[in-house]
Amino acid sequence: MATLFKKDWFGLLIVVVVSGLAIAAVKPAFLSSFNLYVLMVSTSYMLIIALAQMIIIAIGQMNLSVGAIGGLVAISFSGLMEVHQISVPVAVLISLVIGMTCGFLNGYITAKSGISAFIITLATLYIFKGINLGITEAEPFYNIPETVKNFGNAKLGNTPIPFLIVIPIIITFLMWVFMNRTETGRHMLAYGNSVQSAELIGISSSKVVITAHVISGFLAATAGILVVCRLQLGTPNIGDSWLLPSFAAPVIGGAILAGGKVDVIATALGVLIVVIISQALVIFKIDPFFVQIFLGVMILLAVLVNRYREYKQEALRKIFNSE
Amino acid sequence: MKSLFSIVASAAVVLSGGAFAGSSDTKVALVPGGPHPYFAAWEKAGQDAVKDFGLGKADYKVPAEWDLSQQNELIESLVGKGYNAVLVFPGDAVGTNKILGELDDAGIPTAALAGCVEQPTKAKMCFGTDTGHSAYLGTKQLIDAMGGKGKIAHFTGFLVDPNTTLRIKAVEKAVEESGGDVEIIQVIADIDAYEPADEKINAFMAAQGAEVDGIVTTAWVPAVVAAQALTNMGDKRIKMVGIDHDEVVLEAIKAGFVHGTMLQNPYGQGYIGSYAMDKIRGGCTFKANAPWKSTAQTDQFIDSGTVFVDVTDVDNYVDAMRGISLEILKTFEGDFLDC
Amino acid sequence: MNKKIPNFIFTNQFGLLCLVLIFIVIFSTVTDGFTSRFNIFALSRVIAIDIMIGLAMMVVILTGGLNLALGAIGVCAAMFGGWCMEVLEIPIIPSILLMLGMGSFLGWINGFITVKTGVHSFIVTLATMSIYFGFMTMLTEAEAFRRLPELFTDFGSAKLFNKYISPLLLVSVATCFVLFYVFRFTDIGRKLIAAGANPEAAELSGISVNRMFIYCHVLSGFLGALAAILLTTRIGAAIPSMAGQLGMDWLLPAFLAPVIGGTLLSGGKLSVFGTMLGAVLVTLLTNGLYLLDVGEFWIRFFLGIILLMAVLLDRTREYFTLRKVIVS
Amino acid sequence: MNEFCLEIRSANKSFPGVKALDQASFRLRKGSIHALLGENGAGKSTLIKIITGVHKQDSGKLFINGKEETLNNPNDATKFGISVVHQERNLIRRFSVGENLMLNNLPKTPLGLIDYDEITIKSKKWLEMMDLDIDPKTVVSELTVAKMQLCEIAKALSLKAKILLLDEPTSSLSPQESENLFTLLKKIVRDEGVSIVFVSHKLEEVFNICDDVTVLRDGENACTSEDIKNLDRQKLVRLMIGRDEQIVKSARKIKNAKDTILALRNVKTELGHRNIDLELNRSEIIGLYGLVGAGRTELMKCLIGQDKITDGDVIVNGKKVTINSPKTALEKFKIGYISEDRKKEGLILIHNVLDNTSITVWSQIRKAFGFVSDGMIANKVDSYIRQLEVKTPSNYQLISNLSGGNQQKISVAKWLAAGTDILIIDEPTVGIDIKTKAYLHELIIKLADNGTSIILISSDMPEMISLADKILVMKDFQMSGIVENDHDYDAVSSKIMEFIHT
Repeated sequence: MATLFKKDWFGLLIVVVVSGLAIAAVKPAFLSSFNLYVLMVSTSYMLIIALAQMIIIAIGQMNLSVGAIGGLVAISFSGLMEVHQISVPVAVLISLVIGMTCGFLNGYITAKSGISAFIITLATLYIFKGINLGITEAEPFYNIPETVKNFGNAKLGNTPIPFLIVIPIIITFLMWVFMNRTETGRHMLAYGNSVQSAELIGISSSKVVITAHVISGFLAATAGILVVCRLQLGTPNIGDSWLLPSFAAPVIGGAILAGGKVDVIATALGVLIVVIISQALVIFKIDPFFVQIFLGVMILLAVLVNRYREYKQEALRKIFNSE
Repeated sequence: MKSLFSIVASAAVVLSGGAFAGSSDTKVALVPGGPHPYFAAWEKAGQDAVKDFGLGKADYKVPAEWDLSQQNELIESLVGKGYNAVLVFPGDAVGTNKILGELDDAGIPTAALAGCVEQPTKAKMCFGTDTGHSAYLGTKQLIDAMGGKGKIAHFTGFLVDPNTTLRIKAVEKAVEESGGDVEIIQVIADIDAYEPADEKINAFMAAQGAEVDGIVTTAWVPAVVAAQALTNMGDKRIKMVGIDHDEVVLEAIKAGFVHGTMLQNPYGQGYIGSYAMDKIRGGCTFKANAPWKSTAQTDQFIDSGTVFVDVTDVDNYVDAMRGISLEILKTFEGDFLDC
Repeated sequence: MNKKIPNFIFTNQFGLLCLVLIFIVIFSTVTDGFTSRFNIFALSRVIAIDIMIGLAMMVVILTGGLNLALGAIGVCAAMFGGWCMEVLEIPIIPSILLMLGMGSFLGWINGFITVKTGVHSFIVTLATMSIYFGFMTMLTEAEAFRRLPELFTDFGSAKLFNKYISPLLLVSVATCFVLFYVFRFTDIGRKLIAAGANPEAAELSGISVNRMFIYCHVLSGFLGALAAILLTTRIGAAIPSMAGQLGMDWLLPAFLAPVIGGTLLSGGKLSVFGTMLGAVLVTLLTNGLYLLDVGEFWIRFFLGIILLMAVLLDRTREYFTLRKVIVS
Repeated sequence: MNEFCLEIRSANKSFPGVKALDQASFRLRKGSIHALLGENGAGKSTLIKIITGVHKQDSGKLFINGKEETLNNPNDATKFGISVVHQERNLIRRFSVGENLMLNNLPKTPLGLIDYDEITIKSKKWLEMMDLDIDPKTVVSELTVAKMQLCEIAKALSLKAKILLLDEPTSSLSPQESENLFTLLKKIVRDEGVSIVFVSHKLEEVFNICDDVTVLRDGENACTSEDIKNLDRQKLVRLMIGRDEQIVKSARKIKNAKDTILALRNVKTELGHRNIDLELNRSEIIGLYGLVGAGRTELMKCLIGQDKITDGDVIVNGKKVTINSPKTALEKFKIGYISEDRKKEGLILIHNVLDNTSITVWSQIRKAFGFVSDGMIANKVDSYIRQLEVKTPSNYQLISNLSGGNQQKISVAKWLAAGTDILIIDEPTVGIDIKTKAYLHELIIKLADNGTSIILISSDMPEMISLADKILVMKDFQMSGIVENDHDYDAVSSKIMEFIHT
């Protein structure tokens, strides 16, 4: 039990359950099957977006271009199908490759130049978004094949579970395995913990950085495709609003921006909290002017709580050490 | 490399453009607020105006972002380049006035297109949609469709856009006029991006879907997302009135999930706007007794036509809009101008 | 002995200056209208505001941090000033002081939270960006203040030097000189730089690093408010959307100018005039690209490429030359 | 028999401003324990980094088992069975002990995933071998410094190293732990055929376990792979410092023996110090001796207000005071602290000589509106830069381009410029060449003679004994004893060791 309390995700799980129950107590419709469906749909792509940022946070960097990659992939995906009549699986494949290429560029330039990823991805954010607008001239692609649309709307049998969330759940699981059970994943966290130590151990920094960015690009691309499935159109604006939630969820999940500490499950719960909160704001008809403030306060609270926990642990360690 | 290519290409465009130049030296710039599909029709409208009225140029120039400063920067560079008439969708109903004033000082006539700037202004006219009125009419249509009673929700765009406040108020006004049988149960704003719009509108549907009888949307993105949501849900009970001509909305009307949409007339705006600019540059002035309309923002308003389209006329809305445009054009000079 | 070596040629600023001059020559020969009075005047005004925004971000980058809330602070200050002038009818000068005070105060909040919690300023300002902007829209209901005193708004359209230059540019350039003086020739400026370069060493050398970091955030808020004042006189009204949604539209110029100008993202090295030249270069290029008709939709793409090229070139230059001047 | 498993021939390596290795050679016999000795800055670390593939030599050859090889990165070295325990902690603090031990060679399940059970089992084996009673699942950040050190050694062993480099492995171990380690080392040399390169300052240890000795001095070989039987302590020291071990018999006399300038009474700190008493007289040099992790630096940081003193009295010039920041310490009480970590805490590497030297005096010399010009600064600090004979092309040279010795001079100069009454000097000669070291020693004595009171932290016993007037020994964040220093090396050092090992 004591070890459970130590886990980042345990407290968050309690927050999710308690807030869910509290909302349901006041508004029973919250647990209606349709609402659960909506909740899961929103969670689906948000989850991937958060993971795309999380893996970069894991190595102690930031990726501002997550949304731009998602947007570029979204319009490529829909454009390939509409303009070039490419079949869905091939379009998915090409789109994922585009996303990974974008990620590779981010990673390669960052690793080879040694310039902060913040600046590199700020630049590529404008480059990717520029290509997006240059191609589309701000016009959405509408002719999404029925199969894609159906995929975006389908549910698993008679359950309220959207088909759309299946892939994110699988990816989340794979990401958990990756970060916790594979050598590359552990090396990334080691690198995030201490670049110097990692290099002395013999971990190749450019390999770690590039891999992380490629995965981030892949995830951003997946999110872009999912959003197209969901919205049933490929609009150039996709991705514009991802930046804030992409950081909010991992940070609420206890990630440390300096790197080396991320938790896939806690990040997923962070996504759930963000989604539940934005739903609650709609359900309780909170003054729309208030929504912004609320989100900001949430982020601040989350980091303060994490900070406090760490401070406590550090204090414990000091006492333990001196005795 | 790419830039070089673009430069060469654009040089070619400039040259060929020069060859087609008509009798007039009017060079109109049509500047939207930012990249948005709504304005796409302006490009064709400008080209048609050059052909039909013999303008020097009428080019569609889009700011890279929805940002007042970017728009100002673009307009300034266009003037630097020799454009001598500017039609602009105001980046801000108030904030755009300053640059319009400065253009006027430089002898460049301007007009607000599609949306208005607030008076006092140096813009020669506002030719476009009365955003408040359109929202009002849309709500009226919705209330009619709901049989005069029920609960409605209003989805709209960025709160920082003053038009949003106008729209919220207009919807409230229409509801008040219904005499208490209609009630606004929720306003959701700030959803001009697709993902949050999808999240919030669907959350709303889940929580209030059973209670709500009608939805009015007064911004592009919410209209698209709400139409999509209703289509996905297969819900024909809830009546919805959208805005603009996004294909998703039009399809939903055809399929019966959306009652109708408030169409604006972007083509007509660009076409007639360019024409008017040429006339003004040619020495015409607006008549003292021109049949201006008045809106909350300005009393030099000319309606470019707001049309409510439902399932009966959704297929030929383009013709309908063209008809309106020609109608306005026919009487424009006689009604408004002293030449 | 100990004479300063004149190695200006190897500095980032010299490279920038050359680039600026080269582009001026290119644009004035290739495009029509670049050198027109109207265009130069318009450029001077845009440059003025971009310089100010760049400086505001620069002083926080000095600490190795970021200020994402810069735009939100600017808008809050502008709206507050609009309210003072229009509703409370406070005269112009006190109103301007109040706006600057408001900006400084919001900057102080950022600095205070950052220092006291030890949380990275990226996250802190990400949150306060939302909070400031939210409060602003809530309190103003997104209504603009447009009946500002004429004297105030006329300043933004005034033309000097044979109608070529906006007085706004003079304000910005003057601010550059003041900041240059502060960072180069005062103890506090030197302490700010030292604290940013190596907080531990600075702290152990008797500098109160926390206080210095808070000063930087306050200064950032102050300069952000100053940028907002310039922008307000130029727009002629205080409007909630003047820096875009959440004030994020300021972020690109805010980062471009200092980064291109040679300010170190990890902190401890800045260049006031580099930032100025960075802002000039970016504005010049945007303007030139518009004039060249590369297609407005591609502008962002080119800005991104330019930023990338600038940082990569700077990295290369750094590789080949030793840096010797900290403030320049 | 005399087969060399590792050989380096005439290696050269330069860093900006420093020639770290000059024709250095080194031969390691298979199955031997080889001491690599030299003073700080003599090039040992550089040589180790070349052997482990972190750096590449500028010229010279490297042979492994008689074959010439090139090591491009640490992975290459690992492949040849070379593994190292660095002075710096290289454990991933948020990972478990077991995972850290296995990080280079994580056991995997048939699916290619990491097998944590296997990690626990395997790492347990190594921990037991080291007599370490640690659950492999413990997170490293929860360990004590000494245990972290042992884990690092366990980790190196776990890599099945054939050549093991230990860089000061006992610096933070208790004698018992050290003994255990030596037993273990001898065992693995005997049983596993491992060869060990052993770096240490403690000559007793060298004579205890090593077979061969290589000594570096200023990057050159003072001796190459000598059999230890041919050497005695005195010879060794002569090789290391180029002259006989000289204990400076300081003729200093403390003028005002009872003039207490600083006193700590029963002080307790938030970092865990307890019952700390200390008395410093004017013009006195007191030394703080102790093992790494004894809490010396930490105590001084509490004193200058970096961390909090939670209980007890701090008395400066007879008055009870509270010092809540280094700023107060400097400006109000004229206490300065020269950090042991020059690069991290002492200097601002990206700034120039002038700015670094003057950082402490800006507030003093500013004029109206805070005006401080380069000229004013140069006026104030130039004399110190010259007095300390700092070798720099100009005052505008970046600190990062100076040699270690000159950097250290700058970090001393800035406190001289500040005019402090009490100067805390933390490990002043780590990584400093011998000449500068001697110079700094003279300087410290001169400072004290001129009225500055000095607290000297040093792990260098000869340095401590030659400089300090009295030596306070610390252990586990407590004072364990005071030794009046009569500069008799053997007597004093054995007294000190007694206090440490009780």
